[in-house]
Amino acid sequence: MADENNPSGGGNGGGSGGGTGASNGKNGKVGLVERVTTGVKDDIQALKTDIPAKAKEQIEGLKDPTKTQVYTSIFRHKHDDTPRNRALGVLSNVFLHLHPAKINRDAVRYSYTWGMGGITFYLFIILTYTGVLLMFYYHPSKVQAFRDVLYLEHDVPFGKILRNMHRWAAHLMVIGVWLHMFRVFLTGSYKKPREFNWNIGVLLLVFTLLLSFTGYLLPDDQLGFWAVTVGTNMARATPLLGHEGPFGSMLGMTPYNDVRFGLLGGSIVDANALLRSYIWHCIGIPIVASVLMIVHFWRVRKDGGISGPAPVVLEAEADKPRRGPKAAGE
Amino acid sequence: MDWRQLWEICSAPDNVPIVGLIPLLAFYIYLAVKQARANDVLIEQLEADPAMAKTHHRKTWPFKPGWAKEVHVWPFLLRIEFLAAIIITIILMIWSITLNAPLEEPANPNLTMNPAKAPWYFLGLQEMLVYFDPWIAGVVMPTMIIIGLMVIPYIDTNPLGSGYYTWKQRKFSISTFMFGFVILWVAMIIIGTFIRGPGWQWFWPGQTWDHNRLIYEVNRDLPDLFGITSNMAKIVFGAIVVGGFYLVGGGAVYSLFRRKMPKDFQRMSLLQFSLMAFLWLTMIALPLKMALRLLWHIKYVWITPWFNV
Amino acid sequence: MNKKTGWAGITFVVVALCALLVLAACSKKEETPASSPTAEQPAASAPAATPIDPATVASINGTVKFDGPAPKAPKIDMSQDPGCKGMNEAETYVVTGGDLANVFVYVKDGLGNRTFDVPKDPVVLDQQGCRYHPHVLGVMAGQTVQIKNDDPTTHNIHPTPKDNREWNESQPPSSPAIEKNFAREEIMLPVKCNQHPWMKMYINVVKSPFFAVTGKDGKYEIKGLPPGDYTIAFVHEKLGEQDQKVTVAAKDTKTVDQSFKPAAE
Amino acid sequence: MPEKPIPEQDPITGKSFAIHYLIATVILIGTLFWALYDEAWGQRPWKAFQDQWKDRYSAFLNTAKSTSAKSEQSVEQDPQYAALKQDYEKAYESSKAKGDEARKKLDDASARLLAVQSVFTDRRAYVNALTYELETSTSASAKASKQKDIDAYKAEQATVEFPDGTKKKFTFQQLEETYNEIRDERTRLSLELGDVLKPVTAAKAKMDDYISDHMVDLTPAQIEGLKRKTTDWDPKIVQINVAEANIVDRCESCHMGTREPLKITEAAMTSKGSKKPDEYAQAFVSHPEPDLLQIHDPDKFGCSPCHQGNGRATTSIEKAHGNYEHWLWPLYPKENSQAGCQSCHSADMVLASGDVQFNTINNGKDLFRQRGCMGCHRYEGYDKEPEDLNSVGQQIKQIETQRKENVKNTADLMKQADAAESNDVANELNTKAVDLRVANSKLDGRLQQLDFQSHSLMQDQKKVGPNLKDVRLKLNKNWIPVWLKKPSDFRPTTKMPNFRLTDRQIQAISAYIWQSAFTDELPKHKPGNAAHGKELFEERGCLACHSIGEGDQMQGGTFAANLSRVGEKANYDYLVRWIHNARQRTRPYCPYEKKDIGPEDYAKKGLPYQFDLDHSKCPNDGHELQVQNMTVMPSLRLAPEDAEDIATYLMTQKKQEPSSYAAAPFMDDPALKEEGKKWVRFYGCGGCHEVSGMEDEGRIGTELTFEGSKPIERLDFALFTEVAQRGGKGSEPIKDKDDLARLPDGPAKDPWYDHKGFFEHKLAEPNVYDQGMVKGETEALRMPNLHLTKDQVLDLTTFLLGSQETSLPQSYQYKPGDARHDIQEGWWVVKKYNCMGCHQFIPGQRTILMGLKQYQDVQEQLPPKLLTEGARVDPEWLRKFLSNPALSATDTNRNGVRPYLKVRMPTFSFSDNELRKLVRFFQALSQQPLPYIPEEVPTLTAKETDMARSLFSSTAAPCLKCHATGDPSHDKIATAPNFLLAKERLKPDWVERWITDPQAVSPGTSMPSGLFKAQDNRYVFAGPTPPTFNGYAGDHRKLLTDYIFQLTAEEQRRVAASMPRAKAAVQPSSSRRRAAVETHHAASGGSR
Repeated sequence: MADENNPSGGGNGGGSGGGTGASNGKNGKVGLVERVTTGVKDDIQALKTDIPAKAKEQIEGLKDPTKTQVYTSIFRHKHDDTPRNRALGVLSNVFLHLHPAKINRDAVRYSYTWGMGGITFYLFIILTYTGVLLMFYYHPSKVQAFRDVLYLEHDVPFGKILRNMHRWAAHLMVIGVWLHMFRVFLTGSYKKPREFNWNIGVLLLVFTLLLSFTGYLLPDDQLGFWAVTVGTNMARATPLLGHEGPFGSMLGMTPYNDVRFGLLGGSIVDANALLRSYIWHCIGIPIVASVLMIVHFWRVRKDGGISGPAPVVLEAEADKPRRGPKAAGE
Repeated sequence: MDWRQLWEICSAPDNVPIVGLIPLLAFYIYLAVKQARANDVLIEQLEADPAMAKTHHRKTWPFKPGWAKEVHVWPFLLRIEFLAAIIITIILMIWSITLNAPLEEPANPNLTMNPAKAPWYFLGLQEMLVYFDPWIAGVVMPTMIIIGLMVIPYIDTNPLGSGYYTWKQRKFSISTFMFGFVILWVAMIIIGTFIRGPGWQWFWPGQTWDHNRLIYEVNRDLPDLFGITSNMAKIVFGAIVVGGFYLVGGGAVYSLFRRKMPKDFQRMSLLQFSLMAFLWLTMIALPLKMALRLLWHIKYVWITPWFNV
Repeated sequence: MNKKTGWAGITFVVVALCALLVLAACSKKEETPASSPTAEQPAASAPAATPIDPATVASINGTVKFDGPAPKAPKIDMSQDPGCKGMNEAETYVVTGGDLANVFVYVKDGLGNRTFDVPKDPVVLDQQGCRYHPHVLGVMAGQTVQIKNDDPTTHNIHPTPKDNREWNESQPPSSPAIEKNFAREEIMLPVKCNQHPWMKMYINVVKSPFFAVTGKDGKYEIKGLPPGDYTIAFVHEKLGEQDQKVTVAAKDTKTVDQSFKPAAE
Repeated sequence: MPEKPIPEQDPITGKSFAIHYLIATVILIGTLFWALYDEAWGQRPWKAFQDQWKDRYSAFLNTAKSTSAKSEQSVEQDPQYAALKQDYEKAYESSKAKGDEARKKLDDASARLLAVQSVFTDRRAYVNALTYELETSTSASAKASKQKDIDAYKAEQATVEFPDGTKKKFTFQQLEETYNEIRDERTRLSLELGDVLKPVTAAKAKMDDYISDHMVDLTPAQIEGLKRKTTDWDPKIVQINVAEANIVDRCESCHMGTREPLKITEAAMTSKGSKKPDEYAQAFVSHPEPDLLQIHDPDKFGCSPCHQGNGRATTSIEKAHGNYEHWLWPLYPKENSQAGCQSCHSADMVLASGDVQFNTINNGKDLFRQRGCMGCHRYEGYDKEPEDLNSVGQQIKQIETQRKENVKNTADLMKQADAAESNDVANELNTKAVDLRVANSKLDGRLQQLDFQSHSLMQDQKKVGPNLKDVRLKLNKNWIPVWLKKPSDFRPTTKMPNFRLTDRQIQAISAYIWQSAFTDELPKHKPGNAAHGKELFEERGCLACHSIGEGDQMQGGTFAANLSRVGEKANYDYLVRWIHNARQRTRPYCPYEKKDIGPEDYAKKGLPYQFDLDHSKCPNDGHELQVQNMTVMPSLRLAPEDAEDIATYLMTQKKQEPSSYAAAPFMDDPALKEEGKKWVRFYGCGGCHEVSGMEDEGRIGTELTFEGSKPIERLDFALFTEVAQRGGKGSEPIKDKDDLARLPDGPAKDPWYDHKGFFEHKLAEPNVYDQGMVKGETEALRMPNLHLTKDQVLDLTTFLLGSQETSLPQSYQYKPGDARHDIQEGWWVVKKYNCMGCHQFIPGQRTILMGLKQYQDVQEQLPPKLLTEGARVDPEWLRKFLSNPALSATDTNRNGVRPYLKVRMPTFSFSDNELRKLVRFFQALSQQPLPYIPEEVPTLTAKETDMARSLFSSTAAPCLKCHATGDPSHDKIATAPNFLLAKERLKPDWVERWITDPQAVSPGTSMPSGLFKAQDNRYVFAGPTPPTFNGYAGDHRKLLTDYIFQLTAEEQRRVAASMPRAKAAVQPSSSRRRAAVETHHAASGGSR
C-alpha cells in the first residue's frame, strides 16, 4: 500500500482516499486506515517545508508594496523617483491633473502666489463637505429652521464644530478671494492672455459673496433676519425694477411685484425667503460657481499656467512682441 | 475711553474675520511692496546696463545656470499645497473649537435690531447708503464695481508688469486699485463695522455706543446752497454739476495722461480711454461725496422728481 | 525676496490668527473636579457632654419678691357650673407677705450642649374644684404630663402653645387620666378649659432638669447643678421674664433673689 | 538679489519640507484630539457633574442608610413588631415539615415529568411529521400506507428512564397519558405547597408592612437600591421630552437629585473640607417642594415651563440657565422663581397647594390690585368689571335689534299667511311666526339676565381710592394740598402714591377736585362717646383691614387705610355716615348720561329722591345707575349711636389740630380749575378715584399682561442702558436713601440689564429712568412712587417677570372647566373683600386678627375658620347668610350665627354675581357637588329621642353649657352657636365628623375632641353613658346628630331648664371674668 502512494501524490492522497478505499473494499478497514494515516503523515511532512517557503515568498513580496497586485490595481504606474514618474504622477492623477507636470521654478514661491487661489478652493471643498453634513439636520422652514440650529448646537454629535467650521470657513473664503484678487492685480496677471479668466474670477468673487449672504439667513435668527432685511431693502431701490427706485413706480412697480419680491418670494423676509435662500445657497449658486471654477482652472492651464513670476520687462522692450529675453535664463 | 465697548465690538464673533483681515492685509501689502521694490531696483539696474540686461535672468531671486528652469509639480509644488491645506485645516479647527458661530434670538420682524447690520463684507455698501440713495449705493454702485473690475483687463493697455510685482511700471493702475480696494472698500467696511453704532451714527473707537444718543444734523442739498428753488432749475443745476464733474474730471485725466503717461495714452483707444476716465471719476466721486456729506452736510447734488444724486 | 519671507509669512499668519482666536474666544472655564468629593457627614450627634460629677454639683436657691402692694386677687364666680362649688380666686398674682409665688425659675443659658435624660415619672396636673393644681408647672421636654380630673364635671384641656402642637380634649368626670408630652422647649405655655373660662394654667417645657417654681413663700431651689456660668431666668405669667447671671463653683450653694415690679397698667 | 551670494544648491529643489510637515502634522493631530476632547468633555460639563454626583450621593446614602438602619432597628424593637415576628416564626416552624415534604414531592414529580417529556415530545414530533405527510398524500394507497406507518410507530414501545433509575416501556398512547397524568399531579402539588406556605408568606408580608408603615424615611433596603442605582450609573444625558409642548429639558443631567425620594440639602452635598457649597453641591439638591412635583409631573411638564432657561443646552451652566445675551427666557432667579407659576396660573388669584402658599406671587397679585396698579395699567383679568359692563351693553343692544327684527318678521309672516294661497303654505308661515315669538320670549329672558348682569357689575365695580366727588363733604380743605405734596409724609403706609407734584400742580389739582365736588348738605350728628368708640373699633373687626398707630405701635391690617391721623383730615358728619354705611352715595351717577343725578332729576319725574340697590334705575331714562360708593368697605350693621361713637373716637386720632393747616384759598380760584383738570387727567387720577368729569377716562399706563416677555430692548433704561449692562461699582442709579432701601438686593453691583433689574428699579424709584434727562412737565415719567418695601418690590417684580406670553399649548394653562374653576373665580372675590383678614381659608394661613394682641389669650373670640365651610353648611343657607349675616331683617345689630363673638361679620352687599361665585367657591373648595341635595335625617323614635336627650344633657357631654340657647342670660356666657340653626344651616355628615374630632376640622376650636371613640365599627360616647344606653347597638354619634337636627326650640328650652346650671346663672356677679364683663359691656353699648 505504501508503495502505491508516491510522494508527489501526497497532496491528493486524502482527497481520493474514499475512492481507493472503495476499490480495495476487500482489503478491509485496516488497509484503508493505514493508507489514510500515512497520507496524513506525508502531508504534514510536506507542510513543514512548504509553509516557510511560502511565508518567505510572501515577506519578499511585501518588501516592495508597490509591486503587489492591490497596489498596482490602484496606482497605475510605478513611482520610482524619476522625472518621468514625477510628471506622470501629476498628469495621470485625476485629482492632480489640473496642474501641469512642470512649472516655472519660481512659481512655487509662496511670497509670489500667496497661495490664495488654492486655499480658497480648499475652503470651498471644506464648505461643501460641512454643508452637506449640515443639510442632514436642517429644514428650511420657519417652524423648524431655528430649532434645527439649536438641535445642531446641542444635540448632534460634532454638530457645533460642524456649524462653526462652516461659518468660519465661509468667512475665510471671502477673505481668501479678496486677497487672491488683490495679488492677481498687483502682479498684473489679468493682462493678456488672461483677461477672460480675470472676468471669471470677478464673477466667482460675486458668487462667493452671494453664497455667504444667502447662508446668513438660514439659522433664521435676528442676526440673519436683519442682515438680509437690510441687504434686500436696497433692492427696493433698484432703478426701474424696484418700487422705490428711480422710475420704478412709473413702471408700475409695487412691493408685490418688484425685484425684491422676486428675491424674497414675498414682500417681507419670511418662509419663502428662507426657502429661496436655502435653494440658492445649497443648489443654485454652488452649481454655477462650480462650473465657473472649472472654467477658471481650465483657463489657468490653457493660458499658460500662472502668470509668473515672470522675468521683468523693461520699458524699452514694452512694445516688442516677445515676453522676455529668451537667452536670459540660459 | 470705553475699552469694554471696543472689546465688545472686536470680539463679536462675526467681526473677528475683519479684525483678522486688517493685519493680514497689512502683511500682504508689505510682502507685495517689498517684492515690487526689489523688482524696480532690478529694472533700474538693467535699464542702466544694457549688457547686463542681455544676460541677466531678470528675476530678483538667485539663479545659477544649470538649475532647472522648470521644476516638477510633484513634489515641489504639491508639497506646499498640502502643507497649506494642513495649516488651513488647523486654523479652521482651532477657530471653530474656540469661537462659536453667532446665534441670536429667533427672527422677530417686530423687534428691530439697532444697529441692524448686513454681513461684514457688505458693510461697505451699507456705509455707502449714508452718502447715496439706495438705488446708487445698493444697485448702481455694486454693478459699477463688478463691471469696473471686469473691464480692467480691457482698459489697462500697459503691457508691462505682467507676472511680477512692480510699482514703477504701473504707477497709475496700482495706485488706483490700491485706492479702490484698500482705501474705499476695506476702509468702509471697517467704518461700517467698528465706527457705526446704534442709529448708524458715527462713534469713534472707544466711544460708548449709546442707544439714546441724539445728533442734530441738518443736511442740505447743493442747489439750496445756491438758492435755487424751482424744480426745473434744480434738475438743470444738478445735471450741470454732475456733468461738469465728469467733463472737467475727464479733462484733468486727459492732461494727466498726456503729460505723465504719454505712452499709455497712446496705446489707448478712445473708447478705452473714456471708459477708464468714467470709471475712475466715478470712483473718485465716492470719497468726494463722502467729504461733501461729512464735512459740509450736503446730501444731494442733483435733485429730480425721479431720483436724487 | 527669498523663501524665508514666504515661510515667515505663513508662520506669521498662523500665529496671528491663533492669537486673535484665542483672544477673541470666550474664556472657557475648565471643569476642575473637587479634590475629595465625599459628602459631608451631617453632624449626627453632638459631642458627648461631659458627665456631671455628682461630687461637685452645686445648688441655687432664693426668694422671689413682689415690690409693691399685693394686687387683690379678683374673685371668680363659678356658679355657672354647679359642679365647681362656690367661689374662687384668680391666681395670676399670688403674693403673700411680699413673696411672689408661681414664678418659673430655670437655667436659661450656660449648660452648653449637654443633654439630659428625661425622667420616666410623669408630672401630674390635677383639676380639682375647677382649678388647676399646680397653676404653674415645669416639665422636661418629652416628659409625660398626666392630667387628671377630680371634679364631678366635664373639663376640656386646651393648651394653646406657640412652639408645640395644639390640642383640645374633653375629659368627663372620673375618666382615666390623659397622658401627653411636649417635645419642644416653651416657656409659659397656656392651658385652659373652654367650659370654665377662668381655668387657666401654664406649663413650662425646658430641656434641662434645672428648674423650679416658687412656692407661696416665694422660695425656690435648683439642685444638682454642675459648676459654671449660668443665666437664670425668672418668668412670671404676667410680669414677664427677668434674667440674672450667676457663677457657681463646685459644691457651691448660691442664693439668687429676684424681685418683680408691678406691671404698669 | 545680486548682492547676496548665490547659494550652491538650488534652494527650490534642494530644500526639505520634512520638518514643516512634521510640525504641521503634530499640530493637526493635536487639534484633532482637542476637537475630540471638546466634543466628549469640553462641551459636556454635565459629565463632571454626574461623576461628582455618584461620589457624593453614594456617600450621602451611606450616612442615610445608617440612620435608616437605626430607625429600622428601633421599629423592630417595638413589641408589636416582635409579636408579628413571633407569629411569622411560629407559622414558619409549624409549616416547615409539611412544606418540606410537599416541596420534595413536587421536585420528584417535576423530575419524572422531565423524563417522560423528553421522550414524548420526540415521538410526538415524529408522529406529527408523518401525519402531515398523510394529510398531503394524494393517492388513497399512499394514505393507507402512511396510516399504517403511523399506527406501527404508535404501537412501538419507547423506553423512558425515570430519575430513580427504573426503566419503563410505553406505547405512544400510554406515553401521552402518563405525560398528562404527571403534569396534572405536578400542578396539584404546587397548589398544595402554596396552601401550606400561605400563612408564612402572610405573616412575612405583615411584618414587612409594619416596618414600611412605621418608618418615616426609606428603609435601608430602599436606600440600598438607590445606592446601587447611583453607583451603576453610566454618564448620560437625562432628558424630559414632551413633544406636544415642545419641551426638551435636560436639566436633570446636572440636577441629578431633583426627584430623589430623599431630602438632599446643599450642606449634605458639599464635599468634605470645603466650607462653602460649590456649584456641584448647589446643583444636586432635591426639589424644595416635592409635593409640587406630584401635581406637576416633571415627565409631563418638564422643568423649563416653570423655571425657564434653555432646557436643551448642556454645554455650560450659563447656556443651560439661559443667562446669555440672546436667550429670551433666562432662568428665573431663585427669589423670583414663583414667577413661573404665572405662565399657567395667570387666572388664579391665590396659589396654594395643600398648606403651602406661594406667597411671593400671591402677594404680587394682591399688591397689583390693592395698590391700584390696575387703575393705570390694564392687566388681563384685573378690574374687568368696566370691560364686562361694556360687553353686556353691546349684547343688550344686539339682542334688542334682533328682537325688533323678529317682531317685524312675525307681523310680516302672519300677513303673508293670511293671504296665502293654500292652507299648507299658510300653516307653514304661521308656524314660523309662532316660532319667532317663542324666540323673542327667549330673548326677553336673556335680556332680563343681562340686565341683572349689568346691575351686578355696576355693584361690583370698585375703585382703590375714595370718591373725590365727596371731598367737600368729607375733608378738611386745607389738608388736601399738604396731602398731595407727599402722601407718605402724612401717612407712611398709605396706598396713595407720591406723584412728585410741583406746588403749582398741587394747587391746580386741589382746586379742580374741590371745585368739582358735590356741595350737598350732610345730616348733622351729635358727638359720641370716644371711649366706647375705641372699644367698638377694636372689637368689631375694623382692624382686620384698617390699622391704627404708627411705626412699631401699628396694629391691624394693611388692606385699608391707617387711621392714626384721620382726625386731622376728616369731617365728623361724613365719617359717621361712612362708618354707618360706607356705600351710601351722595348722588347717584348715570354712566349713560355721564352725569351725577340730583334730587331735581327725580323731582322732574315726580319720583322720591331715593336710590339704593333696589332703586337703581335712572329717573331720566331708566338706565342702570351707580348707586353705591365704589368702595369695598362693608357695613358693620352698627347702631347709629355706635357709628357716632367710633367716629368720635377716630376724630381724636390726630397729631395736630385740623385748624393748624395753612389756609389754601387758591382752591376756590376758578382760574386754576381748568389747569387742574388737565393734571388730573394727565396723572390718571380717575384710575383709582371717582373724579367728576373723569368717569370715562381710560388707563394711562401701558398694559402689563405680557410685560415679562417684552423684548429687553423695549424696556427703556434711558441713560442707564450702558450702566446696567456693565454693572460694577457705581452702576446703581438710585441715589435717594429711602428708594435705595426698596431694592430687594440692595444697590446694584452686578449687571442689571434684564427684566428683573428694570422692574425692581422702576418699582423702587419709578422716575429713575428720568434721571439725567431733560424733560418737560408733561414728558416726565408719570408713574408715582408707591413707597413699597423691599419685599413688596420683590413680590411685584416676581409677578411681572411671570407675566409672559407663554408658548405652552392651551392644554397646559390652568383653566379648569369643573368645580376648580369655581375655586379660581371665588378667590378673586375673597381677595377683593379681604375675607382672609378675618377668616382662615387655607390650613396654616394667618389672618390679620390672629396677629392682634387682644386675641392672643382668647383665640375662641376669633372669627370662625372656613377650612371646610363648604362641607359644613347648606349652600342655600350660605347664600342667605352672605347677603345678610344678621340672618334677620330687623334685628341687625348682631351676628346671625355667633352672637357671642364681639367681632362682627359685616354686610358686604355682594351682588348676585359675587354671591353665586362665593357659594360655589366654598362648595368647590370642600369638594361638594352642586346643587346640594340634603341628606335625609331619620326621625328618631321616642326611645331614641330620650336616649339622645339624656346624652345631650349629661354631665359628661354638657352641650348646652357652651352652645347658645336663645335665653339671654345664658347666651351671655355662651361660646358656641345655637343648635336650632343646625337644621337649616349644617350638613349632617359634617356634624358627625365635627363632633368626633373638632380639632381636625377647625384647629384651635373651643369644642374639645375625644367625645366619641371608635368601637366595633361604630362610634360610642367616650365618657360614662346614661343608663338608657345599655344594650343600644347603634352609633352614638349618629344618634346625637339626628337629635340635633330634630331639635325644636321648645325641646331645647326643656333640656336647658333641666340642666342644673340654669339656676346658678340667675344672679349675675359683679366680679365676673373679664370676658363676661366685656360681653355685658358690648350688650349695653348696643342698647344705650
